[in-house]
Amino acid sequence: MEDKLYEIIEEPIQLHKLVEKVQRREAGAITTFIGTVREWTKGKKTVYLEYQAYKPMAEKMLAKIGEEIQSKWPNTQVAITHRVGRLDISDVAVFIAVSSPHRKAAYEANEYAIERIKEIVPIWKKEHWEDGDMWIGDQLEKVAYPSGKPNVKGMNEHD
Amino acid sequence: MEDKLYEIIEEPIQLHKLVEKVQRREAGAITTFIGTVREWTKGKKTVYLEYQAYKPMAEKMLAKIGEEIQSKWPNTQVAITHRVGRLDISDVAVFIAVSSPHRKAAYEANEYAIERIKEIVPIWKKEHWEDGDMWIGDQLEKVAYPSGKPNVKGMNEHD
Amino acid sequence: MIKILLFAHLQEELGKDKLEVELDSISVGELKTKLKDTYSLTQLDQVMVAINEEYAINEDVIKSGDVVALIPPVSGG
Amino acid sequence: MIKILLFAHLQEELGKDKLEVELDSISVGELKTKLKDTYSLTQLDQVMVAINEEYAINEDVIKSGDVVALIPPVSGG
Repeated sequence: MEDKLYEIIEEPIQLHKLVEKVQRREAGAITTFIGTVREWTKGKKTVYLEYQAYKPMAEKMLAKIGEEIQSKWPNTQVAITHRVGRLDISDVAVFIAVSSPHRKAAYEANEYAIERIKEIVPIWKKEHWEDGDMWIGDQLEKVAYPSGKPNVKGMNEHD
Repeated sequence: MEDKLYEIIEEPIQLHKLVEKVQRREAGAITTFIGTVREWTKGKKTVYLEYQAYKPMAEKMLAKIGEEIQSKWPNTQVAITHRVGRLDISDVAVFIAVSSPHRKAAYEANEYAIERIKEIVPIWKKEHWEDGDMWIGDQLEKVAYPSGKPNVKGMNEHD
Repeated sequence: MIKILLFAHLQEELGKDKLEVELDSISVGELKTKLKDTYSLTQLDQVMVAINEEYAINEDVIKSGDVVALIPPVSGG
Repeated sequence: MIKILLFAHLQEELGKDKLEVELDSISVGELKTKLKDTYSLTQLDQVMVAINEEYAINEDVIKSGDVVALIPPVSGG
């Protein structure tokens, strides 16, 4: 395997290269999710974002998400790249590609991937506003993990 | 508007160009669907496909799907390109891109688009197998439209 | 004169991609019957009709100058 | 010796990206208490701990040579 399917990188993400990683003769459907830096969140204007990752563990967790997907949706292929460092408005932060013989699995598996990334992959986002900055964590949006650790066994519910 | 958001073309589809058509500062999520030519369908090996379109009406119907999406999922942007002519295995036949401030709408709207394309857009596929060929129509897979015409008012159920 | 566009298997069955019929006006349903009788087209029951690029129902009326398309069940995507 | 990696706001609070503590073995729960007392880190209750790049629970034991990471609630994607 020449390409890494699960990567944390600092350079801009090449969309068509990621699609090529999952393209296969048996695939009839490829879904992609492109997470871009949005200018406005909850009424506050973002100037830029900064992403930090615990890189080796983050790549390992992305690969784990890929394995979860392949066991839930057989015959899928997954590739995920997350960018770190400084990102400006409209820059691509995360790119997920899933190929499958049929489209339903490709949509479901793709959405599962982004939900799981937000749960278990050690990557952090710092919002930079015009009047300050802050590291964002789920503690600001959701309750703490009820079990005392992220659900690393595989998610059962989507929000 | 310099680019056409809804297009029937004969040349290979440029993925990143389509993504650029929907990229916006208020978008946090872009989903894409890439429909590729699959080698095996129901146990038969496809050698290549041929797509034919009633081009002006097909582009009009793609635009209609975009309007339906924008009314169902506000603040989305949609671009769809369908390729016609001879397509080989793994070639991209259809590419759908949807951007939205939040990801849930981007996934749902994207899936809606492909379902609707298969219902109302005048495009036909001819399968070429090693031992013959056939124009494919929904009559081979589904019942005829119960109302005597495709549901052009907007789909209510996904399959 | 009404121009009738043909696609997919209809185009191959008739060996051409359009027909022209000399008529002032005809309903969609009547046109389908006429085409079945004249050209012995098969599977016309599942074929939709578009008038000037919009889907039409059997009761809609086609007038001279309109462009009609016979739309077999679609299979794009 | 146990190496402890820090990220995000923890890294900024302490002004460094790692700590080294001279210990042979300690449970995850004990380590968190020790870090709270020694460095007065805030919000440590919501911080996960990974040992050698795998998530751990409070009862897991860290041994000398292990690489520990303090993982605040993640916000990637």
